[in-house]
Amino acid sequence: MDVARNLPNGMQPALPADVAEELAALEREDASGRAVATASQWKLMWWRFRKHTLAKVSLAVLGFLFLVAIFADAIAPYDPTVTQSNRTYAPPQPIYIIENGRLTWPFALGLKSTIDAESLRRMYVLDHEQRIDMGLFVQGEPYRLLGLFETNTRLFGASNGAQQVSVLGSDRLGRDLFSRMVHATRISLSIGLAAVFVSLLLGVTLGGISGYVGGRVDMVIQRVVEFIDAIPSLPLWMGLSAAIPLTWPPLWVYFAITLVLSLLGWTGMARVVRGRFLAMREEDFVMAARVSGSGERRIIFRHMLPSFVSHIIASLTLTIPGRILGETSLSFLGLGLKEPIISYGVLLQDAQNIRAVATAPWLIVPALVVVVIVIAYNFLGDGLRDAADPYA
Amino acid sequence: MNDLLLEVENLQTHFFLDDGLVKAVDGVHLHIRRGRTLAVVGESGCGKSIMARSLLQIVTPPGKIVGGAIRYHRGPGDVVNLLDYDRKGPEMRAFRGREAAMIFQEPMASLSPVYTIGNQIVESFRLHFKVSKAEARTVAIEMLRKVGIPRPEARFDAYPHQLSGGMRQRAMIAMALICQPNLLIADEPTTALDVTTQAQILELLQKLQAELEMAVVMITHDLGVVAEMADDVAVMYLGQVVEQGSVDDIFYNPQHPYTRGLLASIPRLEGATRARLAAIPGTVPHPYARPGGCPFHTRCRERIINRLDMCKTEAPPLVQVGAEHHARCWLHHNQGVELSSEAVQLASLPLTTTGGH
Amino acid sequence: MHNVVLHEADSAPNTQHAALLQVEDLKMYFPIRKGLLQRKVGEVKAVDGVSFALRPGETLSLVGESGCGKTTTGRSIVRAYKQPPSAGRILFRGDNGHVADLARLSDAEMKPYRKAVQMVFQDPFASLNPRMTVRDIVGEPLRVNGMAQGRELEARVAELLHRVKLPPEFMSRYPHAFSGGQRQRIGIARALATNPRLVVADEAVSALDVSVQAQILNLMQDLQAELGLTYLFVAHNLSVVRYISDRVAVMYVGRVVELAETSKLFAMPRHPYTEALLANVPRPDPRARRSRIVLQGEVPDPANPPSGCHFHPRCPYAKERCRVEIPVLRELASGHHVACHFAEELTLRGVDTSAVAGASP
Amino acid sequence: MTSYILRRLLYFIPTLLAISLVTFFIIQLPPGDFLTSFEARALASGDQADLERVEQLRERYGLDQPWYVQYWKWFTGILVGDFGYSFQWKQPVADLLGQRMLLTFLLALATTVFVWAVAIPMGIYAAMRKNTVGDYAVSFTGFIGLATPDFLLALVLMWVAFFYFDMSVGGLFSPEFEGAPWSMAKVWDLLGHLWIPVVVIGTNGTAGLIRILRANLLDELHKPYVETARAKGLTEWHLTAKHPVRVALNPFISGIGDTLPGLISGATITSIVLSLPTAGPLLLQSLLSQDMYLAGSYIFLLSILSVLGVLISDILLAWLDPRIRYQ
Repeated sequence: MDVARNLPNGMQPALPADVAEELAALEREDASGRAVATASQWKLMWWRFRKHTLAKVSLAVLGFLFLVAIFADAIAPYDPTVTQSNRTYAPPQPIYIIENGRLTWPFALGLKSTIDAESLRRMYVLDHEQRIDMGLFVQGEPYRLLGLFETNTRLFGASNGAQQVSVLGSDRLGRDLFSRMVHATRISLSIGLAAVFVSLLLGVTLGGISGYVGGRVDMVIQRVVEFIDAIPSLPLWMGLSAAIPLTWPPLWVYFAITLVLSLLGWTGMARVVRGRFLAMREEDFVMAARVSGSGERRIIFRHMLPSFVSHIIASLTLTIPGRILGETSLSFLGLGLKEPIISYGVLLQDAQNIRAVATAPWLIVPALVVVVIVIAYNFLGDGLRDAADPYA
Repeated sequence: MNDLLLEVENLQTHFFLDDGLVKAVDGVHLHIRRGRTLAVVGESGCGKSIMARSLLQIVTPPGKIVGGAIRYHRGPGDVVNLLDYDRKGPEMRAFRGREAAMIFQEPMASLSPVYTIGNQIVESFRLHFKVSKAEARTVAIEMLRKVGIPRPEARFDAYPHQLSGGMRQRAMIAMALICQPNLLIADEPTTALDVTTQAQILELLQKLQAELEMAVVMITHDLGVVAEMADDVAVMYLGQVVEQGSVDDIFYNPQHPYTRGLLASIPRLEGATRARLAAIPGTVPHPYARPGGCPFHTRCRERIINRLDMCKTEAPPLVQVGAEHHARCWLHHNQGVELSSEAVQLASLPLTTTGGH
Repeated sequence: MHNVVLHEADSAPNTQHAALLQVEDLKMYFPIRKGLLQRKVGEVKAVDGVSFALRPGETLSLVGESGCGKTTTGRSIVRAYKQPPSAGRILFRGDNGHVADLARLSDAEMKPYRKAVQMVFQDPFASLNPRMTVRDIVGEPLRVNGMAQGRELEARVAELLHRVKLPPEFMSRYPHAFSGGQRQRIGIARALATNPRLVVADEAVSALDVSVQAQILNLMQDLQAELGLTYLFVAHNLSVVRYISDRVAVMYVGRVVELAETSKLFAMPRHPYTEALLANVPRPDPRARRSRIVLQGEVPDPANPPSGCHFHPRCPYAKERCRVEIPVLRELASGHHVACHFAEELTLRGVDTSAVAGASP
Repeated sequence: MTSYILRRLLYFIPTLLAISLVTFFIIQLPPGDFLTSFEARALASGDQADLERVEQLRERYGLDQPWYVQYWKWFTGILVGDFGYSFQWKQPVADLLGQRMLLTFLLALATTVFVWAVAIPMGIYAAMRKNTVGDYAVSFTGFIGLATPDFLLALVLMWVAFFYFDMSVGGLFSPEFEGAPWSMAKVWDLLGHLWIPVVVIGTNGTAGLIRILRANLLDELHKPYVETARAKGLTEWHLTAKHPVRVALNPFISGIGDTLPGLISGATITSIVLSLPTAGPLLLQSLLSQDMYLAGSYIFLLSILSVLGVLISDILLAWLDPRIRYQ
């Protein structure tokens, strides 16, 4: 039948040259020639992340909110600090795009207000006679775009600058709630990021030292971490915030609150970094780098850090919502940011008692945005965490 | 022959993964006989472990048994197809542990870390037999003694992490054999152990098999272990059995080029030092990129030497090459080079065995 | 720098060469720390007084079961640990004939020797940084040692890949694109990048499938012949060792118990442990089934080894003396070293090394 | 085991000291001297009794001495049950806090029971039915719970109760029981009020624990020992409940340490919104009015409670997991 079959075990005939060549070619085929072969870590992570629909949507939502925060001045139709006594607790004026069953240019209705004789409160009804056309890029009060360019073009608003439309109603001082929310986005999103950034600095430094140096230093840092973790955060936050002098300028308060929020928050990061360092120290490829003659610095920055940067980003993303909620809660209680700073927590101070919520339920709307932000960060973090280790 | 215990016919277990379909087991035929040891041998990724799990239907999603039959010969004339049973149903659960038990590669990971050895042994026994705790304990301690664990009364209450690797594997064996099953499936039972411990465990398995007269399916990649333990051998490559026969057939008269290559490439203790081994070219293909035709054709020297082009395009049938010896290779097909597609269809039919021992 | 005179490798019969590497009484202890203050409560004596010499161009294999210290010995020699060996000398003869004690060099002093002493790792998946391309992985030793960069580095990497029989166009791929065998070739290419003289192969073929294992073993033999490499081959599998080693050292719980030429050690072991090891390897030969010498017990914990001869609790020939007195490694016949009190009196069984059964020419 | 518990108890002492130091530092942070303003007010109102009390207090707590003397007097006082004096309420802190701390602790306990009772079955269900509608529903509810600030939930629940059931839901007691002595009727009344704060405070923790349990269980479900149990013939529920759940609960139990501070934090803010007679609103007031001993004692006691939580969880964990016990 065939040649090879009758040979004793292991005896292989010498191969003709062309056969040997074909075998070599076969070997080349082995390594998958797909795009995956040359895909870097980040590309693999992105491919994985893409499969996570909720995370992608969350990324888009957060991206949109950050745009709102950056261009807050242009997006807010009115100055968020202007009070109007004739619009206190004015209800939202919805924007209509359908009139008599047909699509039409967006418009809103004006408000008619009366004073209730008994309670002396202002009551509002929508005035169906007064139709206010809406417009894009309308002229409003002047402001500085990104703090640089003087302009008075606002993204949208009533076409006629003399009329006012508050799409989400007004607060107890008659300020436009929507404009205030747009500006609050700026503070609340940035304070989350800033606080996490400080935590990151502290966590990476201390966790890195702990994991890399090890021994007694590690032990001391670990005890500190355990201790901080054992203290309930909110009462401590409250205590520290209460210590911020009332006389400080708003910017200082902002930074002080950021610091308060991050002082307790770095322990999680330190744990992650330490754990990664400890695990990484034992990795064969790290040992291989050492044997190759790589110095400590190269080992840390070229081999170890790139291996867990993605994990750090993922766990950072998951801690941001906690900081945002922290700020909101503190400010809500009156211990955090205060007027004239506008954050979601400050806005929600107005909704502190059930009476206010009962008369002006729209004051709760900022809380819903907080919920959306927190959920979006959580989904995003989940997606990032799943994608963080593309080699698992 | 009435010594047939388990008959596996055209078994197919597929994994439905995000990145594609992996046909981990793709049409396997096997006969497992009472009191004998069948070794299933193959390199990583050949599907031998999945095949073993399929026998007990403990493959979990995304894996799924998609076709074939596993006939269990409970007694003369009493034959059931296990695949007719629901994977989670009571009949299948009554089969597992009682009729067929399984031991795994990594004894530390395969034992629950938070329960004592005794608790885990008794668990299986009390599930299948109505006995009191005290009785179960007595039986379990007897079993621990039988697998060679010193001071079994004390070890009954030990946790897995308090035992050495070899002792853990003995405890695993005690756990599997407590119900005196007819079939023991051992998935690489000694791979994680040292050579001297491996020898102890292999000897123990042989002794217990003779004593309990059970059939053993031994999953391994080590041809040395196969030669020591097996009566019959099935060689797997990429989800298929490419050759099967008696242990002598496989070692002294291998008929499939893969088996021959494997035998030539294993290092042996005897012989001159500083010699050269005959390697099989290339590597086992990635399961997603399974070659068409004969799955081995990309690495087969004999195909290239014999210029058999059909190997690339058409899957070879299982051909009988001896009394109880079959190989899945075109080289042995009587039509040789030219073959009609009808023959290919014939090949996918279940093989018929001739005679017996 | 500690300069030492390196004497002739005494174990080598008819040797004309001075030893490339001489390991003398090497010890590597790892502390066991516990409690709040991380106090040292004990030591794992992973390597406990190991001595051997390596001649240029030969392969010496370190063989033993888990916990015997073979891997630690290999890694200590290439100074892969952050801590230096606890005791002993690692004398290495540099290109210029200078001899340095690697055990006592600081990281900076070690740097020039990194080029000459390289290592191949066991796990082809863990030992390649998944975030670097093959170019960066193989080129790293060249870059950090300032041997090449830019286009020159690329050319050298291509040449190295060619040497380990991988197409140079694989250079821009990441490790995840390769199979185990191919990754191990990449690992070998990295080890060869700096033109080393000594390569420590730590279980370099253990994690591979048999069909691929043979490829890598053959490749390593070819490279040794082409480049005149010296191998320290660490393995647990005795049957693999036969194909590549000139000499074999058998280790048990941190100590060398027997050291001899491969054929002699296989044919006529003089230590009961070696005999048991040989007898316990399952033979791929069903007709050769025979009664094994099944040892009782298991390899002891190196943190808490038995007294005297570490092997005595499991040794079928053990006597009272073995329990109390540590046997020294002594030369029994030319080049055949054994650490057993009764080596002369015992007749031990080996394997047949004359036949060519199973091996291709 | 005993030595393990003793060792853990020993660790407790330095932690106690550290917490007291941190607390003291925090209450000392705000600028100005409480006593001075108190004195000024007393002078302005011409209240001679208050002025005398100022002198007494100054003497008793060493307020005109360096900070370490003040600290020592304060700390040693606490050890014998003297928590200092509230300037605002003109009462010893211990009298003020007594019943409020009891209610705070009760609330935390009730909430823990609620959290466990809800989270464990839901987490197991979600893991075992991974990627089914049920799993998604549980996970999504969990996410909402996690993302909703306590006060928002409290407001919404109050609003719903107010509008649809015409119920006043603030406080823990109906007005008629407010000052009444304890009786069965009062306990019953308390239970009727307790559920809203329990749900409000517990939602967040429940959501978190469901996620943790689900993730842990999914990790465990693929471990070989689960396969072993399956190969023995156990039913899926039986083998899940006996084996992986037991292991997956470990991090859960160690979570008590993290849960308790969380619950207490949540309780603080919820209590303020729902105006519960617990310690939370008192803390806020004392912080806003810089009533240092009251605020300090409160933070100190809550921290101790949390550290005790960690201690209990560690001991439980060692009891449950033999690997830790024998370390």
